[in-house]
Amino acid sequence: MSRATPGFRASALTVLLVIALLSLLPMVRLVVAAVAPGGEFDFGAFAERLAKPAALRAMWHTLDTAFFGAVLAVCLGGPFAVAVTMTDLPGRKPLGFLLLLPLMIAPQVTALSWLHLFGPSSTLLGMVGMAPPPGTPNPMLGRNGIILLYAVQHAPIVFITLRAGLSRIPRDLVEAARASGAGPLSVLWTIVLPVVRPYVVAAAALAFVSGVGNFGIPALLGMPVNYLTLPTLIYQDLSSFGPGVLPQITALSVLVGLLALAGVACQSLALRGAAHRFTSGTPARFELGRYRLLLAGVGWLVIGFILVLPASALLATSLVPSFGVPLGWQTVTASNYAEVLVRQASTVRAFRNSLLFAGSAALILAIGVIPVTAVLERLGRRWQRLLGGIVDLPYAVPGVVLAIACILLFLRPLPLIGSLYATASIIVIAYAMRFFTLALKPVATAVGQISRDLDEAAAVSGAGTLRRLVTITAPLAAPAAVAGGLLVFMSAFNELTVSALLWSSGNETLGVVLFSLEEAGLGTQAAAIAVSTIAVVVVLLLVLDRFGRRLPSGVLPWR
Amino acid sequence: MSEIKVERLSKRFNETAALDAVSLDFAAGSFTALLGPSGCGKTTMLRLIAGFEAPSEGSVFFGKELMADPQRQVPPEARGVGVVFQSYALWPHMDVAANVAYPLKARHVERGAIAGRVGAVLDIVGLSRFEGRRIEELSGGQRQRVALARCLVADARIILFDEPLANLDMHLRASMVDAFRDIHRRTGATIVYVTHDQAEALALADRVAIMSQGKVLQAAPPQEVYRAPANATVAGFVGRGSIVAGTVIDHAEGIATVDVAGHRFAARSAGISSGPVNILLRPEALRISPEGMPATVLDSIYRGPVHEVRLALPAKGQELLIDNTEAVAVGQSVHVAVSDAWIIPDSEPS
Amino acid sequence: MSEIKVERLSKRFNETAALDAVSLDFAAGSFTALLGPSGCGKTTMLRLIAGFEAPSEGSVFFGKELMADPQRQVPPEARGVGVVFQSYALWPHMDVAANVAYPLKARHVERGAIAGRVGAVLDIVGLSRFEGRRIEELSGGQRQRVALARCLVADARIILFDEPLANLDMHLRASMVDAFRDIHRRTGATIVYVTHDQAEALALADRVAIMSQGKVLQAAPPQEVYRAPANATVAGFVGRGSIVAGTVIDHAEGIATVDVAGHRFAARSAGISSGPVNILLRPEALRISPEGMPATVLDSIYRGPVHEVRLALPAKGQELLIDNTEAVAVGQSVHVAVSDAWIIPDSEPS
Amino acid sequence: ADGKLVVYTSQPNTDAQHTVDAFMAKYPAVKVEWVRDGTPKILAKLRAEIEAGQPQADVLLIADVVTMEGLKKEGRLLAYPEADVSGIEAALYDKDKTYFSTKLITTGIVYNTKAPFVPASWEDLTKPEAKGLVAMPSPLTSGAAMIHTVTLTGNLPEGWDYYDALAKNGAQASGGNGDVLKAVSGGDKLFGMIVDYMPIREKAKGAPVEFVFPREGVSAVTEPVAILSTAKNTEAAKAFVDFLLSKDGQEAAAKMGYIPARADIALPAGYPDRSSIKVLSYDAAAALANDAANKEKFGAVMSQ
Ligand SMILES: Nc1ncnc2c1ncn2[C@@H]1O[C@H](COP(=O)(O)OP(=O)(O)OP(=O)(O)O)[C@@H](O)[C@H]1O
Ligand SMILES: Nc1ncnc2c1ncn2[C@@H]1O[C@H](COP(=O)(O)OP(=O)(O)OP(=O)(O)O)[C@@H](O)[C@H]1O
Ligand SMILES: [Fe+3]
Ligand SMILES: [Mg+2]
Ligand SMILES: [Mg+2]
Repeated sequence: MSRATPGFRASALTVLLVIALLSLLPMVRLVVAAVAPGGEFDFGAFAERLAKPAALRAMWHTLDTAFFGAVLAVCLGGPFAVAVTMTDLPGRKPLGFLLLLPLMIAPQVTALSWLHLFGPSSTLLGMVGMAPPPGTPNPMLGRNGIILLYAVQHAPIVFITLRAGLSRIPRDLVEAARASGAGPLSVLWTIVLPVVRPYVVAAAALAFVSGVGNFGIPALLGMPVNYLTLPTLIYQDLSSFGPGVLPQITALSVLVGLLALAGVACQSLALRGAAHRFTSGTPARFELGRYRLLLAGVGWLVIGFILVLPASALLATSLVPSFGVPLGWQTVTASNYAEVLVRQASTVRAFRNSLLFAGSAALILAIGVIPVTAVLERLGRRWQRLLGGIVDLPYAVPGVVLAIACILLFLRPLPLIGSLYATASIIVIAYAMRFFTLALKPVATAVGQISRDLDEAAAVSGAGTLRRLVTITAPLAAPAAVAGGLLVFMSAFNELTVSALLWSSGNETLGVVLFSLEEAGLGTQAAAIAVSTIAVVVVLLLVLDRFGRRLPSGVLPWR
Repeated sequence: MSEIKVERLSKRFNETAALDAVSLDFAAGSFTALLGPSGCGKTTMLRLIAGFEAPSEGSVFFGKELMADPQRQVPPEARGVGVVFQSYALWPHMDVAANVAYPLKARHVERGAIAGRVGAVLDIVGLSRFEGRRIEELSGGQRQRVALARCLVADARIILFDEPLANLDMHLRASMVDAFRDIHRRTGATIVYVTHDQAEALALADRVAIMSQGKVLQAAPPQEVYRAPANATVAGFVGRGSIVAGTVIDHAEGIATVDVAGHRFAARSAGISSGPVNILLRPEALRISPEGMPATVLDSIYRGPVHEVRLALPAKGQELLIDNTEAVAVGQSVHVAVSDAWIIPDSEPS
Repeated sequence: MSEIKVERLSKRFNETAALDAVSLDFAAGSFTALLGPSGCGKTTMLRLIAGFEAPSEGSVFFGKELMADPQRQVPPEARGVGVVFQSYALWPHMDVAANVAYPLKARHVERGAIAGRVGAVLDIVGLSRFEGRRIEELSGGQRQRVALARCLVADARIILFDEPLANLDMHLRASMVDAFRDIHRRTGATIVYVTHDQAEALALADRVAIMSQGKVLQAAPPQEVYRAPANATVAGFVGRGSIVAGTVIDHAEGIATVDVAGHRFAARSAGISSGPVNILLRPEALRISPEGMPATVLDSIYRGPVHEVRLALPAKGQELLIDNTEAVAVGQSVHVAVSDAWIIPDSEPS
Repeated sequence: ADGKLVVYTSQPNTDAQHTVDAFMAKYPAVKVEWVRDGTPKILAKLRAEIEAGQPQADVLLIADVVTMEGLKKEGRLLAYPEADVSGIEAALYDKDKTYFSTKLITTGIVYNTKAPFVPASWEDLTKPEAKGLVAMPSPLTSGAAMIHTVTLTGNLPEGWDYYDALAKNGAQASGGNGDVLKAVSGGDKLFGMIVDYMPIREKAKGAPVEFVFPREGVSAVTEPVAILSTAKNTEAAKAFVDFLLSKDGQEAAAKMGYIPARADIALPAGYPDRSSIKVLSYDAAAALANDAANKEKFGAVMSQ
């Protein structure tokens, strides 16, 4: 079918509309609130708000931490991606699986457990007698800790993205280099990495954008020492409850959006002319030989450091009656679990709600994204890049701000559907807006790789556009859609910042409950919830893993 | 009546003219091979007929019905053509039977009838026992036959093939050629068959259209294209052979006497030619013999049944190709007798 | 001295034995073609020689040096072989010159020397002016020549080709065959060339090894493989021809007299044969003539220079293939004279 | 009273639920929908609703008076002159009867039982023995902390110099009260400024902490309740206010571990006698007017 048929034009318009509704609309509403609070344009005030030294400093901090965090995330996730995809490392599948877990733990929980880990109260350091004396400043506080945790938190994103690229490198490219006399390391450096450059850049950009929008980590590691990033500055401005607060924080959000867009722009710049399409054959594989065990040891050590230690710190906390009580046979108790899982109706409800909201958002996106990408695929490169950037925006701005945009948009009753405010739908919609990009990216890549003649063969078989979408494109893109949905689910399940403003009684989410316990000084109960969510997610993934055996390879990022 | 008719059809991609004002009729029930080097526009022609692309200029008719002009195109799903792709384009998420049944389902054939029809078609292509197989479990030739079955199942009046055998090995290819010929006989469909393999084109088609740079150079039955190519490009593309410069000594309608390197022989000609001409000499019409054109052996390559011998004529740059049952020593001087020759029309002598 | 020597080499993938106790020597400076149907283990053999796979059993020697046995393998980068892949395996992020220079850089050749060497090699493959081109901007044939240049630049003593021409069209293929022959002459390297195209194998190699199901069936010079195949599989795979059942009437060392359908003729034989045998008849040794075997025309296909005619002998299921300059009417009765025949050793009569 | 009542509150989840349950037990016809979050976020939500033109809440029950004062200035609060304020000190409700305190949450000193000494006065936190060992909530995060700062700087003789001394002594101002509790009970810090009920409750569970009412006195936030001028169900809203100020409502607060606003209700376990708690006063209107300046000052002093 030609590009310009009326049918295609209609579907292209529909897709542009969907993207505009999900991604552009909230951003535009924010910009309006920022430049024209109360309906009157005031650019002077807008500029003034941005020119404040605090804002500029926060912007610098955001750039700094997000950039180095992304670099470090690539350094951390990259080697794992190579090891799991391209080598015969023993135990590479469980390693890949475990590396994904940090993504599933809410950032504030991660930050908290790391603070415990290195603080004077560290149970683990205490056991080996290395806990610093009370009063020692926690080494995790400040810039370096934030960067480190960005790396840990976003390494899974890098891992997933990069793996997709690495698994597509045909083995001939590697073997040709080895026959040319290059050893494995040299091949990695001169052939493999340059060839997957688009994926490296995409991974770094995603990690960067995630860092720009992160709230939980700088909130716990930066705010105590007055190291503010834009999201934490925005949060802090919220506490100045005066009438000027909305324009102020929306103005700052516009700044965040600009940073994210800059990241996307850098990405397309770095990718110019770098899109190699190769017919993927058998994937390349390196033999590690006598380094196998050594490297496996290093891998487990890293996993132990970034996952097991913090998680066990969390577990230890969840097992004592009150924070600060040492863990021992006398003190160990399941009362926190009993309290949050049995006694408090709201936490049980929150588990159900989060499963429901994250699940619906994941399902809606996983299904909806297929027709969207099918149309996007036919628009030019330039459109694809532009829309790709726009879709990133709601993911990059702090969740609180997106939530405010949703309130501004959906409070007034809309024609046909009425007001969505204070319903479960507004949370699901906000999730869909925020995590749209996570679902879109993998599916767009996959649909781009579906050979066009499969669709044409269906067309000459007499199938119309809709039938082709349902019977050909959708099943072929399904694996990627499952992967995208999984990412969405995992990200939304523990989500806090968006739902914080959007929940209503009966519709509380896990993140909200966890944070409110944390705020009320009930850290041990919060830890119990955190541990339970990790357990739920792990169980869920293991179930998927079971099914994954029957799915085509590459659907589950660790397989 | 002509089943397909393209009129002054052009297709431009950015600056390149993939198809350049081509007019061609395809008679009902005919089997036309589009033959030409890579990039000459064969696939483009097919895609315009199928409706995957819109013409830049010109029009496509099926019978009397306008299918496409630059303004309006009937979408592919409404044209009722069958297409077999080079890549097979089988749907990996369906098994063999589901792939073949798809066109029937898309056209809302009633459920009960489908299974029978699918079985019958799979029978024709010799895959009766493969209904439940996954596509990955098939060999290349089996895949191509599934693609063929899928195209046949809907009884299309027009079937388009785009290099259907390019990915198969020689032996599979031979058996598929037989299958295609058989299908044409059975269905009587109008077939357009794209290939760059001349042997395939000559063996299958009742008409061969030689394309080059977006134009059709000659459209004629296989024997005519082989024996009387319209110009040097066609001669070079179809079959082996050498083109040498000669002079017409005596000319008549249809047959002329020519002189090459001092040796005279008869040559077929399209009309009356005179003066210097280009002469096509096919290897099978040449023979090393006691008399004939003097030549020197350049090399001799074993090609299975025969040795292909390259010879240099006295005039600089003029070479001959002949097949000889025995190897010949390089550098040896020989004479070559000519039993058939063709004066290439329409070209400056080289 | 033999440059490469594989001894009882086996390679198993899970249950399939891709290579099954193959022993073969490759003399220094020889050009061996590995020929066989898809999946017979050609690529596996090559990959074991290059060092991309470890043997399950057996060993690979270069000269006297052990390269691989199941326990220890010299890594590919230390073997000093050149490999040309079917997919070209050019690195898309480097331009032509960088691709070709890579093996020199990897071997730490000093900077100054590299440019000159790259230029020289690109000259050999006829790509002198393409140094700065991106790989995507090259045609298939040009890509393959870059791959060839990359393999030549390091002056490897051993060059391995894995179906280097499979993705090219017929005309490009012919010109690359010339390029390969030329390279072999210039470098004197030991070449192992995998293909499933017998024409290529016969035209290029000084020895052809026919493989099937992980075993080597025959390894001999091209003419011998064509004229005296070791068994029916080889006969079927190399060249056209028909195998018919006959009876030896009179036997002698080397030549026997056989009877087929009441007609008697001489047939070459590997030793002394008697009783019922299978006889290979090549089309070029058959001719329709006033006397000979009686046969009926089954069909007749135009193949460019000649018509390929399929004939049925009186005995059920026995067919002949001959080339005839003119078309023959289907159903007509003819007689076929035999000028050459080969008694296939080592096989039960069918 | 009947119908739907929307309450925005910053009380912790469980407390909010208890309060609402107690109210609904008494007024079964009213269906209360409540939303809970930290004061900044609940206000941001309200702000966004106002910007969109449709504030949803009928009743606001939040931590501090200063915020209420601000909303009152903007005319967002409804006066309820008929409210029953018997038994409540006049200082604890707005003279225009727009907002009413419901309980006292005081900020005092918490210390870890491993601490080298037992603090008894605010001055003790500036001692060299406490160097680097003090945590406090940041007014940039917590409304209660802002009031605490305003109260201390207004009542201590040193004024802002007290905070200067704290800063010099390495005190860390971060997060909210929950964070301080964690820092002190975990032993990262050994002393802290914190709201009363947290350490008292956690101590009962075995945490190694103690709460002290310093001798100079404590600051207090009073968890005021107010009806929004845009309330849709003023009837129910008034009933809710009345309930919170009633004896039943006040006893419920005490049961949750808070100091009730009415003097005639006994303090919960773990607290000293009401008479021994000295609550320092502050000027809410001035605090509101100087809010930005105070925050800036605090930032400047504490980050040195
Ligand atoms: N979608 C396209 N965009 C731009 N140029 C195209 C496109 N499709 C074809 N072309 C160009 O049009 C010309 C004709 O292409 P076409 O595919 O018809 O050739 P072909 O004869 O089928 O060649 P081949 O034998 O290699 O398949 C080529 O120069 C090609 O590069
Ligand atoms: N990595 C592998 N894993 C499993 N089986 C393999 C692998 N590589 C090859 N095989 C199997 O080994 C057998 C021989 O394969 P090989 O690639 O050597 O065949 P080939 O002769 O090169 O065939 P082709 O002409 O199709 O390239 C085949 O049955 C193939 O399926
Ligand atoms: Fe179209
Ligand atoms: Mg084509
Ligand atoms: Mg192979």
